[in-house]
Formats: sequence, structure tokens, C-alpha cells
Amino acid sequence: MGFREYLAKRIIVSFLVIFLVATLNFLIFIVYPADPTRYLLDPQLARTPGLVDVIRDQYGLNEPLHVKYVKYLGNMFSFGILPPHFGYSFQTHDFVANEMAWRMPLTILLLGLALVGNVIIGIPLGIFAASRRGTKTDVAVIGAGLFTYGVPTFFVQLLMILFFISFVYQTYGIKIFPAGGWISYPNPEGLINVMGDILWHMALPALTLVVAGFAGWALYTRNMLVDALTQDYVATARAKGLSERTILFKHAFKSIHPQVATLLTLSLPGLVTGAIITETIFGLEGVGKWYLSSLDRSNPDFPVVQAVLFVVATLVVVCNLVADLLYGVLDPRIRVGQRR
Amino acid sequence: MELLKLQNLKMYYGTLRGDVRAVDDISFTMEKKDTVGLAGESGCGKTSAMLAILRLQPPNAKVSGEILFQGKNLLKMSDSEFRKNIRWKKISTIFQGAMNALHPTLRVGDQITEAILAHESRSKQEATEIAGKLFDLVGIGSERLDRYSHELSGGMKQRTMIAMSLACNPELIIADEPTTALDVIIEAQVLKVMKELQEKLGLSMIVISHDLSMIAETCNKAAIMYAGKIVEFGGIVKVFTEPLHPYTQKLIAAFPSILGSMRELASISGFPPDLLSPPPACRFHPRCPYAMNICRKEEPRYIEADQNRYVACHLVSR
Amino acid sequence: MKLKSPISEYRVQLWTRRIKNFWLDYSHNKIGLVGLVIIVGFVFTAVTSPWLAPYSVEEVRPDALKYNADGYAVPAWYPIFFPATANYPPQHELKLNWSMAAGELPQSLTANGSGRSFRVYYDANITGSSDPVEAVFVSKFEYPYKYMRIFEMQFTYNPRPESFVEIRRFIAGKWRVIGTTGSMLWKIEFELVRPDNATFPFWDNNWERNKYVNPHALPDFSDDATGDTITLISSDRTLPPKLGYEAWETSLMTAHLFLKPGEYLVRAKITFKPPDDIPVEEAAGSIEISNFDVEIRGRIHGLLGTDAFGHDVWSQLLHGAAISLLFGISSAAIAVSLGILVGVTAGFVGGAVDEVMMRIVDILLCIPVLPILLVLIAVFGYSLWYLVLIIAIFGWQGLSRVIRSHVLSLREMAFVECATASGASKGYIILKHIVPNVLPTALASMVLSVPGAIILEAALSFLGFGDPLAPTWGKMLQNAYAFGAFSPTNLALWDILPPGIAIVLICMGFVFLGHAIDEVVNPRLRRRR
Amino acid sequence: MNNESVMKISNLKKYFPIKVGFIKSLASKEIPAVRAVDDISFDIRKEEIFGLVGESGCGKTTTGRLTIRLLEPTEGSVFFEGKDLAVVPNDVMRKLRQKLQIVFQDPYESLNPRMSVFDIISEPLHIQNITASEEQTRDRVHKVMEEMGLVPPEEFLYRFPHEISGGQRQRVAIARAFVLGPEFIVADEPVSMLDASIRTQVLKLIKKLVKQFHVSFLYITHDIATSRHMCNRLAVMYLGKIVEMGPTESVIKNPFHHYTDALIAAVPVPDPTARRIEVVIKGEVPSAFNPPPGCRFHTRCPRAQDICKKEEPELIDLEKERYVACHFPLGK
Repeated sequence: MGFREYLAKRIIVSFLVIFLVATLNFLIFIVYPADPTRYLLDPQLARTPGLVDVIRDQYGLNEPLHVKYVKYLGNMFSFGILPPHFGYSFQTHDFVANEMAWRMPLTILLLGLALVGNVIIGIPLGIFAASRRGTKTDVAVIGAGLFTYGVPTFFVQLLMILFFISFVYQTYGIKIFPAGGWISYPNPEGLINVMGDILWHMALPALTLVVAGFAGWALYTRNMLVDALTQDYVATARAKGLSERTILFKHAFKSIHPQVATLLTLSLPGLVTGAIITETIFGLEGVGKWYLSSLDRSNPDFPVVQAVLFVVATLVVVCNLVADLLYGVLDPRIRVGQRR
Repeated sequence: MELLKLQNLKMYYGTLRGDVRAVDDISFTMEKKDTVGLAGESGCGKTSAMLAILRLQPPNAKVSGEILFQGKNLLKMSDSEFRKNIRWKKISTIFQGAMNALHPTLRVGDQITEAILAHESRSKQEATEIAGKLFDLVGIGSERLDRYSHELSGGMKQRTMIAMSLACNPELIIADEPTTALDVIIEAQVLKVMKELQEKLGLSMIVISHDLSMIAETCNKAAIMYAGKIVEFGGIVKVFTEPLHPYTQKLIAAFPSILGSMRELASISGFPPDLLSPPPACRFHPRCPYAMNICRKEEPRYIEADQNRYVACHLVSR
Repeated sequence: MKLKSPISEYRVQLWTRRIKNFWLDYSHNKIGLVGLVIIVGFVFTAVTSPWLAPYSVEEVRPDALKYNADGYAVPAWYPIFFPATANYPPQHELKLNWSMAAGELPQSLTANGSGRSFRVYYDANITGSSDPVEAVFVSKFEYPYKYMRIFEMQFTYNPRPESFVEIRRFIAGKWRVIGTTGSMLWKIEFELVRPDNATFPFWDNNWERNKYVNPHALPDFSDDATGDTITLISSDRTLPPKLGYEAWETSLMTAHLFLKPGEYLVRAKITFKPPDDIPVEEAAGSIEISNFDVEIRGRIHGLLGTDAFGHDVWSQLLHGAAISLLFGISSAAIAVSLGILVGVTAGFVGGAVDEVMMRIVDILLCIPVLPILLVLIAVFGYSLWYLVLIIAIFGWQGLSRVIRSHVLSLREMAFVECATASGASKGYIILKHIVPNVLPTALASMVLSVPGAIILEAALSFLGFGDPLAPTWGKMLQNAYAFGAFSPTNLALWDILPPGIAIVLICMGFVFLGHAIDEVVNPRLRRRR
Repeated sequence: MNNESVMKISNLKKYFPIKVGFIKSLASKEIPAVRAVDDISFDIRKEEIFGLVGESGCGKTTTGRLTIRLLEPTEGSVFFEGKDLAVVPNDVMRKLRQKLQIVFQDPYESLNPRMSVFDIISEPLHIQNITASEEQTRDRVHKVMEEMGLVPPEEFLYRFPHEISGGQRQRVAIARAFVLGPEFIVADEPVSMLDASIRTQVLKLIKKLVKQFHVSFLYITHDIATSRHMCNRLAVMYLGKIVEMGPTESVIKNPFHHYTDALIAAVPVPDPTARRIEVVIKGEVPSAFNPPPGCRFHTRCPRAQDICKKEEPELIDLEKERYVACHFPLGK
């Protein structure tokens, strides 16, 4: 089975996965017993005859199941490009896509910063530790990595808030980071200032994600590299009189490229999870916080939840596909279907 | 002139339960164009000795003694000097199990040119040409330079390793079990290549193997190791036809031959010792049929029994 | 030679040896020992928490009404590090006694009783004067602290005209009793006297009266002013204005009232006078004053202070251990069982079953768990056991992959073929050869997946998607975060750090334990020769 | 030794189908397969050690497994005690397994690391459920351990495989095979992982057992030199076919097939004085997925003619039990 055929199969499977997720996404809210008109309407108004039906019609709640399903699929697979743009939010009474359009970049910025930070700190640190196997540096990295495994990210974030906001800023008045939110109020003038301001607001949340995550990356990288460094071909390289640097980067690190690619894809779900908590803690108006507040028990906003779930699932699936491609490029041995 | 001289080489592995004496006080000398076979059973320390010469020992190993290569003590050399001047340039290796000794995601040609570029000031193109010639020499064909190791068969990988070991015209090649895991016919092919090259290029080699037959075919000197020590050393014919040490005698007799008339295979009772706590005095005495009282009390000295024949046994030294 | 002992005994010996060997290997592992100590500590805590914790679960739940102390009371050891908190009041719940103020009582009054309840009888007939007379009761307490924030005082008064005056008329040359009556006007004033004798009147009622009684009928008290229990909380809307403060200045007010350590006096002044509309001689009655309780909300409390609701943090921390342990272990156990089931099935059966199962695992592995969990919880409910189940359902994929590949290699192992060659059935091979060989990996993996489950639960609780009634560490952090533990005025480190550290510690314990078990039990890491 | 045969294998075939892409499988009708064993026949006699030699991938291990039905043959039959093992129902086969055993190459893999030596050796007794009491089990385990030179048994019973040496493990593996009192044992490279000094011990043990218990062995090996010391008869396999078969000494001294000749010539000799003729054939074994037509060896044979490329030679009895499959046998 050639790589191309394998890829074609993966694409078909990926599409099926997205479709499956979309369907489950639809079904779960069929199961949910609550009637959205209950909290869409003022209780007084809800007694007005006919009004409930008008509202239900407006939100497409009166249609039979299969029609709803087809409409829903249309909504989802148009990816917010065609109206009605993922449906109407119960909260804003507007297209879900409109709000997602400005929230999504914020979340992507946050996660991008966090991922880049983790990778550019964690991987070199892991390489460094592996090159110094058995020394105190190495033990420290292992320790930190194991520690990361047992520390909830949100606790790290709370501690950072405690330090930077409660102590440094609010008690001593040194404003290194803003106290929360995603933009200063009143908004700064000019595009560059706005961008800078948003970045400044992103800095602490992204930093906390890096602090909570880099040691894990370092440990993974270190373990994979140590594995690679004990391989026979590394002994060959050493016997060849290559410098330790060449051995480390050209031989050992190159051989773990595919694994690093895998690691990147596998870290995606964790990042999405991180977004929800981080945005909630720091009051960033990204998709994560939006998602959480849309799940509020007294006031759920299903169209938002559905849209976010669908978009996230699509993103993750696409990223996995890309990683598969990458894997084939990075590893000439690629034994099809035996990834990971 | 002496090419390589090991003197009282020791290598102990520090473990939690104490030192494992993998190589315990071995000495031998080889001249240029010699092919020395280092033979012994698994765990007797032959591979450790090789690692010590190449300075590739694991971090928990303690090496002492002297390794004189062309008169210079390799153990006293600085890391960078050793790396630049000795490794591959002077001493290269053919590792056991070529499937693992070649990098999986680098092209085999690049793995050879990289060794050349690391030691000689040549252009990339020149290096590739040399690699191509080497590939032709070992019978793979220069057109396979851009393959990955997984695209080559076992025999070809081993030939690649041989070609690689020749990249910088080394003075000494150490081959660690070069044909283990190869089928008989492929093994014969590889051995043939090795022998031809030896004659053509006048190579000096140390061949490490548990297979006495292979050593008999390729070497002109043999060192027999048992439990971290060399028990016998000498010219290949002498060692094989008139073995002095009981272990050598038994070991040779334990190897079946396809030629000649059938003879009874010898067996050695008991099991090889644990190098963490080897038997006192002569290490072979618990399994030796001729063991005397002195063997249990005193370690036999490693003496020159004949010209260029060394042996460590009380039977001989008396 | 014959084996002397029967085989059952041999089994016992074998297992003893196994356990001993395991322990010998394990005890060399320092990290493993640390982990073991941590976990044993937590298990001990979890088991003994009902006895160890000063307050029960019900007493410290957010919905519990009773306060253990003030919100964010500092821990008892705080003054060692923060001298500023040295004079913080601990929780005071004083049951005080009344006594008469020094000096003579006016003639028209008689007092009766002692301690918790006193009764004053008023009879204007004795002096015939219509002037107001007053009785003063005092109650003292020593208050050696400063920086009080909230207090609560409570007392009961009860006007009972049960002793009334006989109405006499001079009829036929002699006094005759023609009826009885008792009527009076009365007023209570309540004031606090600081040690420096500054006096703060902070409660009184208006003049009240009890009713005139028909001389010929039985007394009818239906319209009488009745008694009442007065509760005065420092944060009451009415209290600060009365003392000249704004409503939001409560803590300033209390700090001012309880300025200096010393003996504080509460004075209850009861004034009687005859109503205008009846003859002086007919004015009579009594008032009982009783149950004077003072609660001073502690600002320093217990080992770890209190949370936003004034509930003991230490107790919550102890109760959280049991929940975390139970939760983590049970969800990990379910997840691992699922993992073994899927892994062994996929690996052993192979073919299409394997393919389908592994595709499902692939999909589940790349799905972000938290968003799905949130939806599921929102849709199906918030119970802790439900949470265990769904966390377990999302926690077995990685292990099943590992076990599958392990089973794939085990299936090809020569000893399996040996058993087949002896006529063993598939079931026998799975039970005797496959499962025992994957169990150690599974065990280590189970221990290692406990932290994940604990952290996930904490995160869910923190986001408000946990069991609302379970006192979990995640919930403690949520409350701390949501109710101002981070504000510079509170900076309730004792409420933020302990639950977080407890999560970290218990997770580290499992990580260490798991790594050590993995190292000991996994034959891959054992040297072959 | 007599000529009564214990096992008779005829026209045995084993093809392993290959996984191909779904689209490709639509395109071609024939299911492609690796022809691991392709139509071989031989018999094994009582008290005989029958050697099967060949390079890796020639199908010798598959043959071994087929003879005791660890694999289902694609075609052909295996007669043992008058029954065709390839078709007997499972319950009969289960009973027959008492008499058929196997010893594997790697003593590290053939013993379950989680079981004690006692559990390993007594396992077949439990599976076959033939001992009436614990005492009986114990006694049989003891007896067989003593036979294998694992003395005193008490010292080994409690140990786990990783606690004993390689030679002892292989003895345990053999003890396990012998505990049921088998009549036929497949020994798949039983000594190739052992050190030279231990190897002879195990080989001698096997020879002793043959004499003592009248069992027959199918001795599978790549080491033709050792097989010379062990086997009564020898069959040489190449790419799933038997190319030559006959009494060991005769085959080795006087090979008829060019492959056998090359194989023997390639074996190194532990004697530096011996100058052997170098007949090193070129190239490597072709893939069994798509074996060459005609004589499978023709791609490497120094004397291949046109007929060899077209016509497959039959395995014929050339002289006195000497079978060979070659159009131009050596020395004829």
C-alpha cells in the first residue's frame, strides 16, 4: 500500500470522523430535555399566546427532526461562510459565526503563543538534558517534567495571578501584567497600539501555559533523545569521530523528528482544554470562555456549543492529517499505518 | 613496529551491587597487517575491550591500564584530540548488527561522506566519489549510495559498514561480530570481501567473535578470553592446533566441523561465571578438568610460553 | 528425592517470595518510597478524616449556614510570620451573665433572679411618684484582642405584667379590693462601654406600654407589648448609622468600638414610668431580661483559617483527600479495566475487530476531552459518580494501545506456542499467559493515570462543573478564586495554597509510585544477562 | 533405530496471504501470498533425529510448526499414528498433542517470565489434565527435572526464568516438552542462542533422550555443521522446497544439489590449516513472495541451463535414499 493510497484513506476517514462528530453533536442536544424558549423569553411574555411559537419558528425549533438535521449539517459544513452562519445564538440573537470571527483569533493567538513557547523552551531544554545524561541538569529536567505531570495547569495559573496580580501589582503597585481581560479600557487608539495592548494582555496567560507545560515537553524530548542516543547508530557516529554536536543534532535529533511531529499533534487536545480554563481564569474573551459560558446551566446557548465543538473537532482532525503527511516526509521508513 | 599494545587493560562497570569486572588485566600486542581474533563466549568481556580501545565505554565504566597505539597512550589523550586524530581516521570499526548501526533516516552515502568530511579537507563531491568507489569495492555498487539502510538487505548493510570503515584509510579496523545474524552464504560472501580487502589494502584488524570458525578463517593471531581475562594468545595455527590452556582446548573441541571425519564434540561442565563475583584465583578452575590445588589459591600469571605465545595457566607455568 | 511439602504450601512460598522480591526491588527505589509514604499518608488521612477533622462535611459545605469564623480568618499560626495579625480575635461565643449595676434600686423597683435571667418588678404605688425610674443591668467581658470585624450580640427581653396592683377603694369605711391592674410604660436602652469608659448606645426601643386592665375582669394581655429576642450584628443596616458610620464602614466601626483590649461592659438600662392615662397607683409590671450572648466572629481560626464563607479550611482539606483518592483510583481502575479489555481483545482477536477498535482509539485520542466532558456534564448531570464514569470512558485509549501492541508481541511469543502445542485453549492462553504478562504494565499505568483523573476532576470542579455538594479541592480553589481570596485585602494564601498543594502532592505521590512500580515490575527494564 | 516411520508428511503447502490495498485487491483476482512452504514431502522415523537445514526464510520453521499443527496447512497432509493431523477434529488433536511437542530457539522467549520453573514444567500436565493428584504432578515434574540434569529440583522449582542461566533455561524448556512423554518433538534451533561451551551439553542431552525415551526429533537448524553431529538424515530447504534429502554424512560428504554444495562450502571451519574450496555463490535469496519460475535456485546456480528456468525439477531418489531436485545433479 503506497503512501498516496494511505493518505487517501486517511482523508476519507478524517471526513467520516468530522461527520460523526457533527452528528453526535446534533444528537446530544436532542437528548437534552431543556426547552430553550423557556429562558429566551421573559416569563410574563411567555404567557402570550402564539409568541412562543413565533420564537420557536424563528430559531427553527418547530421543524421535524430530519429537517433540523439537514439544516444543521448545512450550517456546520458551510463553516460560517454561508448564512445562517452556524445558526443563531440564543444569547446575542445573532449569527454564531459573527461572534466566533472575532473570538477565534484571540484563542488562536493565545494557543499559538503557548505552543511556540513550549516548543522553543521545552525541546532545546530536553536536548540539553539528554546531552548531559545523568548529570544534575538532567535530573532537574526529569524532576521538573515529572512534576509537571502532577501539577494542574490552573493551579499554576492561580499562583501566577497571586504573584503578579495580587502581590506585585495590587499590593506593590508594579504593573508588569494587566489584571485581566483582553484589552485595556478605554481601548487604546490606533491599530498598532491595539495589537500591542492585546499582546500585553495575552502575555501572562500564555506565559502560565508555558510554565505549566515546557518541562513536560523537555522530558518527552529528553526521553526520546536518550532512547535515540543509546541506539547503535549513535555509537557508530561517535566512533566516526563526529563532534557531539553533530551527533546530537544530525543523528539523534533527526531520528526523533517523526516522534516530535506526533507529539505536536497529540498536544492539540490538551491545548484546547487549556484554552477553556485559561480564558476563564484570565477573563479573555476567547472561544474557550465563550464555550464555557454557553454551557451555563440556567442559560445554555446550544448553537454556540455546537459550532465550537464542530470547529474544534475539524481543526484537530485537519492537524492530525497534516501530521500524517509530515510523518511521511520526515521518516523514509514510514511503515504505513504503524504510526505512533 | 607495534601497531597496538594493550597493557594491563582493565574495565570495571560500577553497578549498585559492586563492580562488574568485564575486562580484568589483559595485555597483548599486535603488529601492522596483523589480524587478531578476540574470541570468547558471551559476556567474557571481548566487546568491552573493544569499547575501551575506541573509548566508547558507557559512563559507569572505569578504564585503567595502557592502550598504546603507535606508541601513544590512547587513554591519556584528550577527548578532542582523540576524536579528531584517532577515531575513524586511525581506528575505525565494523559494528555488530549493521541493521542498527546504520542511521535509519540518513542516506547510507551521506553517512560515509560525513565521516570523510569530518576528518579530511575535501569537498562534498570528492567525498561522494570516494564513497562511490568504496561501494564498488565492497560489491554493492555506487548507484546504491542514495539508499536508506532499510532499503538494503542484511548482507549489503554489512558491506556498507565495511565500506564505511574504510572511508578514511584507517590503520586499524575493529570488527565486532561482523557476520553474526547473517546467513551462512551471506556470511561467506562478507568474509570473502573482508579477506580480499585485507590482502589488497594490507589492513590491520581486530576481529571479535564468539565463533572460533570465523576467527580461524580470517585471523593470523588469536586471543582467547574467558571471564574478563585473556587465557591464551598466539599465532592462529599454534593456538588452534596445539592449544595450551584447557579452556582453549575444550572450546575448540566444542566446535563442530563440516570437514574431516566426525569427532566427538567436547562439552565443558558448569556455566560461565558471574563477573560480579568471579571465582578466586584461576577463574576457570571450577570448570577445569585438570584443576589442582594451586588453581584454587593462586591466580596463574600471564606468561610467554613460547615465542609470541602467551598463556595463563598453572599447568604451563609449572 | 521428593518434594516434601504439598503444592499448596509451595504456592504460598512462591507468593511470599514474589512479594518479598518485589519489595526488595521496590525498597531500593528512593523515589518510589517517597511516593509510597505520600500515598499512605493520604490514605490514612482519607480514612481518619471523619475523626481527624474538627468539623464534619456538612458543617463546612458552602451551603452550611453556621460560620466557623469570619470569612477568610487567618490561620492560628499566622501571627508568627505576620505580626500584624497578632491581636486578631479568635472566634468568641460568650454566654454572659447579667448583674445589677452598683447602687440602690429605686424604691418602686425590686429585682429578682441571677445570672442568665433577671426580672425587675415595678410598682409605682409604693412611692406614688410618677417620675420615671430606671434599673441598670450590666454584663462584663474581657476582650484582649483588636481588629474585630464582625460581632453579634443577642439578648431577650420579656415584659410580663404578671405581678399587678390591686385596685382598692375606700368603701364602707374600709379599703376593699375591687380589681387588679398593672400598666406601665417602659424602655430599654442598650449600650457598650469601652474600657476607657467611652459609651456607645446602640440599641433602644421606643417607649412601649402594656395595657390597661379592666378592674372587674380577669387581666387581658392581648394587646400588650410582648417580649423579643434582639440580635445585633455589626453589619446590620441600622447599627452603623446609629453609631455615626456609613453602612459600608462596618469594620471601621467595630474596630472603633473594640479599640483597646480590656474589660468591656454592656449596659442594659430599663426605664419605667406610669402611663399618663391611669392613676399612678395602678402603674405596675415586670420585665425579664435574659440570655445575653456575644459572638465575636474570629479573624484567626484553626490550622488553616477559613474560606470565603467562614468555614474551616483544614476540615475541608481533610475531607477532600477521601474524595480525591476515591475519585482518582476508581476512575483509573475503570479506565484501566476498559483498556485491558479493549487492548487484549484487539490484540488477540486481530483482524477487522482490531482495525475498528484501533480506529476508534485513534479518534478518541485526538478529541479534546474537556469540552466533551463539559457538554456531557451539562446535559446529563453533575454527580460525582457520573463524573467518575465519564472520565474513565475518556481515559483508556492510550493504555489500550500499549496493551494491544504488548499482546501482539506476546501472542507471537514462543511460550504461547508452547502452551498451544500442549493443547491449551485460547481462553487458557489469554488468562494464564497474556493477562498475567500485561497486568504489571496495566497496574503501573493505572497508578500513573490516577493523577490525570484527579487533575481533570479538579479542573472540572474549578470550572464549576463538579459535584456541587462534594467538598473537593478543586471546588475549594474555585471558591477561593471566585470569592476574593486573591484580592489584596484578603490574600488568603491559606485558602489558595493548601488545596492546590494537596492536589500536587497526591498527584506526585501517584507519579512516583507509578514510576517505581513500572521500573520494578516491567521486565523490559530488567537486565537480561 | 528402525525404519518404521512415526510421521509422514506429504505435499505439504503453506501460503501466507499478503495484505494489499483495497483498490489493488480489486484489480487482481489472485490473492498474492508468500509461499513459505511449497509442496514438500518427507517422513520421520522412530528414534530418528531428522535434520531440516536452510537459510532464514527458507520455510524450515514453518514446516516445523505445520508438523504439529501450530499452523494450519494450506494443502497436504501430516500423518501421525495413522491420522492426518491436518484434518483431525480439534478434540482429537488436543489428545494427540500429548505426543507432539516443540522446543524453541530462544530460551528467553519460550518461558513465560511470570511463571516459576515448576509452573512452566507442570503446565502441560494441567492443560492435558492427566495427573490425578497434586502429588503425582509433583513427582512427575521432579522426575523429568532430574532427567534433564536440573538437580536438585528443589533448587530450581521456585525460580523464575530470569533467575537461571541460558543453558538451564533450555533444559527447562526441554523438560517442559518431555513431561507428557512425547513421541515426536520439533526442535527449532534449540542451541543457536547458547554459548559454545553450553551448546554441547544440550546437544548431548537431546541425544541421550532419544535413546532413553525412543522419541523422534525434527531438528531444525541453519547450522549444517552441528546438524552433522546430531541428525541421522538431513533435508536441505531452499525457498520453501526441499532440494536435497538423505543420510547426513552422505549428503555432507557428497552433495548432489548445487545449493547444498554452496551451503556446505560456505560454512566456516574451526581449523586455520584447512584450505577449503571457495564456492561462494553470488546474490541473495529471492523473495518467497514471487519465487523464480522453474528451478528456484536457477538465479544463483553456477550451472543453470535454459531448462532450469522453465521446468521445475522433481525431488527424485537418485541412489540409496538420496533424494535430490535438480536437472543436473553434481557428480552425475
